[in-house]
Amino acid sequence: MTSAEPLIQTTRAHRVRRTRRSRMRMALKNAPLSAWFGMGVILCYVVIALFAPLIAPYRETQVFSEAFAPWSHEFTFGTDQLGRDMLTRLIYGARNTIGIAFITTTFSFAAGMTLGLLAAMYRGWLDQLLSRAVDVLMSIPSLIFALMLLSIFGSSIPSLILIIALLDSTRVFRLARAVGLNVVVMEYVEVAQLRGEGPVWMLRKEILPNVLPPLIAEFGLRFCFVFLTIAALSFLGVGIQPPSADWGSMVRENATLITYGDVTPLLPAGAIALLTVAVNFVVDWFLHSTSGLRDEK
Amino acid sequence: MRLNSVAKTVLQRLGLGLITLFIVSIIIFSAVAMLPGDFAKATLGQSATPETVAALQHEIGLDRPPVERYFSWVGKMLKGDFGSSFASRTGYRRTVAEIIAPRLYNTIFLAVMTALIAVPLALGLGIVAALYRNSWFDRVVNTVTLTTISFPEFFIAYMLAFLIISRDTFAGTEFAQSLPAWLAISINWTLNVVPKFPTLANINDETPFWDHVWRAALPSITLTLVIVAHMMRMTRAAILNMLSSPYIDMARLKGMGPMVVVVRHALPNAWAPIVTVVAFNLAYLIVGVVIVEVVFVYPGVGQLMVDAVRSRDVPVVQACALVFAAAYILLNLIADIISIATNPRLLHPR
Amino acid sequence: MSESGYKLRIAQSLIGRGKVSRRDFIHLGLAAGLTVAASDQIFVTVARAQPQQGGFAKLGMAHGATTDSIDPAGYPDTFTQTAFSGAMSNGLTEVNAKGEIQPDLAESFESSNAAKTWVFKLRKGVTFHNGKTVTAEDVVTSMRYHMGGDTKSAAKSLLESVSDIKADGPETVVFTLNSGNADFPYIMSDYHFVIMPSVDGKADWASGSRTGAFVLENFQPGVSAKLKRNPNFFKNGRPYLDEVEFIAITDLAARMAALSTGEVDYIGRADLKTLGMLKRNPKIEIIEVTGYGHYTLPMNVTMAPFDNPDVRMAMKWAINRQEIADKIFLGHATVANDNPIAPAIKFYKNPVPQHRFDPEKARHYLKKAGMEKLKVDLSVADAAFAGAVDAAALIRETAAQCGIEVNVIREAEDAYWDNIWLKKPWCASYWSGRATADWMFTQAFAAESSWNESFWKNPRFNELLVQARAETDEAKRAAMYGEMQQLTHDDGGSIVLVFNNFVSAKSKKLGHGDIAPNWENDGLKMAERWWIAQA
Amino acid sequence: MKSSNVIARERGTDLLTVRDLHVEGFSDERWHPIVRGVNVSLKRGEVLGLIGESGAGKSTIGLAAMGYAKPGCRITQGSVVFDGADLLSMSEARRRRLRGSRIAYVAQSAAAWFNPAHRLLDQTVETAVAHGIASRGEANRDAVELYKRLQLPEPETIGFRYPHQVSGGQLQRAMTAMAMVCRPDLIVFDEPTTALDVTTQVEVLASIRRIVEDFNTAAIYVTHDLAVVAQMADRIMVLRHGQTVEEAVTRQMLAAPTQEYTRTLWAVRKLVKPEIEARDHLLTIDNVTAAYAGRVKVLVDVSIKVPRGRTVALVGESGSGKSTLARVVTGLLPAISGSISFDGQPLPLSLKQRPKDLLRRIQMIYQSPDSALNPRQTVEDIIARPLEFYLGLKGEQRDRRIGELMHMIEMDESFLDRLPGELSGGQKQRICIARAVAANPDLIICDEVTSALDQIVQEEILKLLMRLQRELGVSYIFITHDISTVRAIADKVVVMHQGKVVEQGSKTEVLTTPHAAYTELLLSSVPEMDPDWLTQLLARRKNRGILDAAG
Repeated sequence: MTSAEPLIQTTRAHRVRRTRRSRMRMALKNAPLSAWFGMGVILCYVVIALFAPLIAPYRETQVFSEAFAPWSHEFTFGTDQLGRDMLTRLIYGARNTIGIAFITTTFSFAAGMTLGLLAAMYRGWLDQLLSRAVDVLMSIPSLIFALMLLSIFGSSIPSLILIIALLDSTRVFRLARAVGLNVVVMEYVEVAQLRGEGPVWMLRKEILPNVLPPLIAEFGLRFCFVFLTIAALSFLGVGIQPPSADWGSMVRENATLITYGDVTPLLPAGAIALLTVAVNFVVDWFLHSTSGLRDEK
Repeated sequence: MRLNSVAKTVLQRLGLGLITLFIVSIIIFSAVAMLPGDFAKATLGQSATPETVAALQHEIGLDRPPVERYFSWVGKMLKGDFGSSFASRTGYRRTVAEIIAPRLYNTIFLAVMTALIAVPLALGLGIVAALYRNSWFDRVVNTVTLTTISFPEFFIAYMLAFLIISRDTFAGTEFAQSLPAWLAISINWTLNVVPKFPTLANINDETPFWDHVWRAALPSITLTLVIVAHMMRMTRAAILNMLSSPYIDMARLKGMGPMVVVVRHALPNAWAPIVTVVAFNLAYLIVGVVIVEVVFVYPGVGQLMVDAVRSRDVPVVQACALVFAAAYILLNLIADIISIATNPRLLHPR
Repeated sequence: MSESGYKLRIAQSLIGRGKVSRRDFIHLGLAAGLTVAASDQIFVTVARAQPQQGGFAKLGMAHGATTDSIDPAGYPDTFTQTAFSGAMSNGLTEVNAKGEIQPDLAESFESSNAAKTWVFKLRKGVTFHNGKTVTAEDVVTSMRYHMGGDTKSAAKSLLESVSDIKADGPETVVFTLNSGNADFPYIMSDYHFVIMPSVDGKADWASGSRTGAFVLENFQPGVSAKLKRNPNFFKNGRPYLDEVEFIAITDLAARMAALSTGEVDYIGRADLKTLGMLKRNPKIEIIEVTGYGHYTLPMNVTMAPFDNPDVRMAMKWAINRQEIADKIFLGHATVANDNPIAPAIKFYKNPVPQHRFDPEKARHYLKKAGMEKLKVDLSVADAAFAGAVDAAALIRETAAQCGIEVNVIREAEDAYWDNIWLKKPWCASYWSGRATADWMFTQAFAAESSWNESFWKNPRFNELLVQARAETDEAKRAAMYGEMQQLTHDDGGSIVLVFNNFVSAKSKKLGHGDIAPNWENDGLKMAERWWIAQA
Repeated sequence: MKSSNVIARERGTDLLTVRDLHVEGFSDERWHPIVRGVNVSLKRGEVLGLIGESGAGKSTIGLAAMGYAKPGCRITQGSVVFDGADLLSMSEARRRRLRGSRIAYVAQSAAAWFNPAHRLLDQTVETAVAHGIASRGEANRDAVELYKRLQLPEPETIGFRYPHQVSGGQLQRAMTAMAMVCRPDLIVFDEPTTALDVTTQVEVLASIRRIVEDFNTAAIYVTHDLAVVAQMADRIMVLRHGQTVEEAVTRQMLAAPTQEYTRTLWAVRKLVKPEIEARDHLLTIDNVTAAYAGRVKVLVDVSIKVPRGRTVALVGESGSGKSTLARVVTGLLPAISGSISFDGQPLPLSLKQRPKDLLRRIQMIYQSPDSALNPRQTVEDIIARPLEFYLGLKGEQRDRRIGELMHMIEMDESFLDRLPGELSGGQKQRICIARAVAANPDLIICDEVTSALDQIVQEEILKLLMRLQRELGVSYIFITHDISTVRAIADKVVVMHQGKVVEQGSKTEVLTTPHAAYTELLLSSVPEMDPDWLTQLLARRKNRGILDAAG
């Protein structure tokens, strides 16, 4: 008792109100250079996506007389095959691509995470059923399956989003279940169980916050891979409705130019690559700082 | 006793695998049935007339109800008969087995060839990156591999093709002429160091072995670039994870050098996650290479399946899907068995 | 002309037959007062221009699928057409480089009874690859293969007007038609109508034994087909090549790269986007031929708003054809004028006025139809033709300036012809073209045709169509076809955007004569007609 | 080499001299000092005991003596001179040659420090073979010899087993053999017996002491347990916050510590609670048998009565079934047979069948507060939840009650917005107690609640629990393996062994006049502060032949 008292006094003297915000600020202060770079890039992308109409020099579908115009003062990155300003398309592409990728990833995580955590929590037949269903889905070649589903339901943006989300959610399920299994054996979950908490509380308050770090990291990666899936699908002939610009399709449309050393297709491809690298930098740092993975010491 | 429990697991997994295959076949069959059009309409295309479509449908049995067709297919499957392609005609039978067999060989050939390059490369890079983590080597390898996976595969393939074309054409480009002479010459020299790999990998069953290897070089390099990043990052993470284990400190305290620590002490315990990710990537090499096959005109199963889906050639689609699913299941099973075999806790229970 | 000059000319003519070596020729040139370089130059130029015997060519085709077969009921695309119809087989007639019809397996043909009866005389002593002699019986069974209720042939409709075929002796075949058709020999040149041996009264296609310049050696569906020279080919001196391999390269970039790196000697359907860059390669040559093929946007005239001719006219003025030709086809197309008959075809007459992008006229016709604004759906997919989606995007922009809002719907490529074409009110379509005006009109514009894609039923047009078919007076026929072309232009439901050019590319080491415009790949006959220049 | 050592020892020079050692550790993106200017000197054949609470830097000093800093740590200053050469300034390759061959290490938890992928023998001889000291065959024979000396069972074949196939005590001895295989001059023992049960600990201590004496090896013995260090060390150094508090010869240190801090460490052992008789029983466990799904029974026919407002101590070694009994009482593992009654009413065996109010009345506190507190919830969230969930408290009422609870566990309200990761071990355990108390329970099951804590903190927690019992009249089932804890808090003692109750009765009864042989073994194995305790115990046991029976 006596020895506890001075301890309290010292902590009171140093007391700082530790809110979520102040914790975040602390973490940010200590972020390494790569993470800052990553966050800067992501921020730029988000700003560009949100304010595309204000930033872009022309309208998204505006056609000029000269197709494949060279880089010039008027058209910073030249024009595309129809004479649309490349820079404008890239800027609007950010909006469409990031929007679609974000919605898709959100859907796949909402579904995969909920089911994965439920499976981890309840085990038994529910786990068996879901795990086997995921096995089945994963054993079907996903690209070809997506192609078939898109042919059945038509390649509109909503069905594109839902189908990619469905196929992606299988991996999320596996990850969520695996991480969830590590968390459900923790004693604080047992405490909640002993207290008599219901499933919603268990999932939302006890398990979810503790499985988030690796899942958020995965979110970053999956988010980037959606672009690649869209590019691959447009390679096979199904993709986003024109005249909307999206990077995946833009890479595909101009890809043949690269065999002659024309840099045009590098622009959208580079935009994707830069974002992927940026997201990964942030993810690495995030994982490191929440030590969900003991990647670096 | 121990072997029995491992064998039991394997048998159980095989059983589950068969059920999975069965469900996959139902899903694929239904999906093809739901696709607009059928084989007859797809082959006749723009020139289809109702009568010719009906005649073709009748010949290949498409006029029967789908459920009946599915069960007759299952019945034949159980007898080991994959059936014939819809492209067969009277007097000209093309069995699914004879269509798939050479392509499956090609697919496996490419997968094995790529794996032989990619797996040692990924493990080596992963180990070295883990050993010298946060060094410039680690950072460069990480960023480069990340960049390669963030480009679409076909894009990487085209860039490789560009390199090959540039061997001959670089000197003549305006770009080359705008460079200082020494630079242009050295770039040209560098380009010519690259072997002139064929950009067409159109092998057939008469292609000799080494020619096959030669022709499959570019597809293999493309796929290597695509999968190395994933495997390398996983190897690095798994080893780093192990490096924080007490027994690694122990090995160091026993005076072991860094290479011995990683190879003898960390790696044997990291096999399970590494093997899992390798199996995942091998499965990808068999199942997911459609695009590379198309770009390099490599006759593999992926392209066959896409073709078959386009022409609604149900027996071929079914067989391809089953081959893929079986490959996926088997590879995962093998990965699990290796995980058990490399883990004394599972192999030698108390 | 000096004696040495005369010898030189003789020698030049011998180069082509491979009878004069380069060295000998240079000696002759020196004797005639030429320098070594100059005579070598002549040798090379001449050698290229003259057919040479021997050699092996690899031909990259833009198509090819694993479902391909040598069955002539199919032949869905250029791979099967060029390899199995063009190289391996012959029909009764063929179209030459000038677009004229000429006998092929037939020696001659003539019509009687107002073009209702056609008599084809076969060449004598032609054998199939298996050694069997070609008889009239083989021709009859080969044709019947595409006829009747249970045929699966895609060419069935072409023979719908044939009421009877019979053999008249071993070398004569008589076709009887329901109605007169002066262009019937053109129909016989269709790539489906290859002559196969008759076995037990049935056409035997599966053996692959045909009459063509090449014999099938190895065929891997969707990959490649290898053929070797038919030593018993009936055309003297042909083919020039010893061996050809057709390689399916469906990916554009892969095709271009394969030609650039010398993996193949020829590619069909070159990538227009990178054509300029390909041209820079000194070893490569571009081949461009204006064909009969054309891209259309059929409007269903039985549905609103296209049932109003003024709306149709407004649409025709609201499209910038030149821009489409320039941007979608990068100039490798000829602007059309809502007339499906290509300039190269006999009886072609350009209707007036030329439809071009004119917002004033479009608004005028729209107003005439009683509308201020118009909103229409346009269903497209690149399955209709490569670039259809992009073309629709351009149309959307130009039509907007005329008060017409075009809502572009990208449809699934799979089953496009089944679900969209002939189903949606306005969509995109492609015709590979027909060799005669009658053929084209009969299939795509005749009231009763099941492929009348705009459901256009103009009484005057249909009346003229029947009359012109049986009319043997050239001048009268020309007048009738002229009027019909004007009718489709003014009243028809099909917007014909452009005629496509066949753009292919080849290595300079391949030699060839004039290129036929009727189909791609030199009228599908490139294997038979082309050679490897020695130089 | 051996002969030169002998000469050196006769001259009485120092084998190891550590001067002004500073070590820093990296955490929260910053370097923090762990060791601040410590000096150590060690003669050949001498054993130095390092003692202190967790965070005192004793393990770090042990490793630094080998010239080693764990990943994430760095030695910033000082010198470590071993046999005349400074380990810190020599090349990595030279340092590596010394490690394993002349300086060896024995770790706390052998299960984690042995590589699970290799057989024991391979790991034992690895150093000898790698450093070229012996051939593989010689090393193998020597290892078997060492196994024998360390009294491992089946010494010929035990080397072919994998670490997971061997018990903790055996592993700890195998690790000693591994350290000995090169006959090093110095071994660093880092809490080698802390993770073991008391009965096993005695045997391992005896083995270690014997072999160190036999080979005349110098040793640094790191531990937090005074009684243990008293048996092993010639000299003791007390550490706190990375600095030396005092250093003296063992007997002198035990008899007359000069520093206040040392005295508080010594005093901990003296807390004893007077025993109070029970009036009536809150919980009655009758003939309960339990098993985990499909496996062998872990509890057989257990009957225990828990008096109201009193503390029952459940004593036994790991695997004795005491934690399983806790799970049975909470309903997490429903008993297969038998019955439990609570406050006169039959208690449903399964958790799912118990109403909320019944759940409220039985609470549990775990051994490791790290895993018992959700790392993503603030202290306020954690304590408030039972208030909201069971009692439906809201707003001001809830806040007031939280304040009371915080006061009760002697913590300031400023801790309310902290996350568990920002608290010390003792503070976390207090939060766990507050969470349990918040439900106003009648019974709290305490599962080894103090064993993860330092001794001073342990005492505070025990005092807190006793005060709460006085104030709230709550009953405790106190699961522990530590006899001194039993002395400190129990009214009644239940001794368990292999799933059965061996003996139960009042504390005095069980502790002073044990009836069962097992209880006696257990009690006699608890180390005492007397430096001669181990020697005397071994002599006594040898006479009675107990050691052989238990080994």
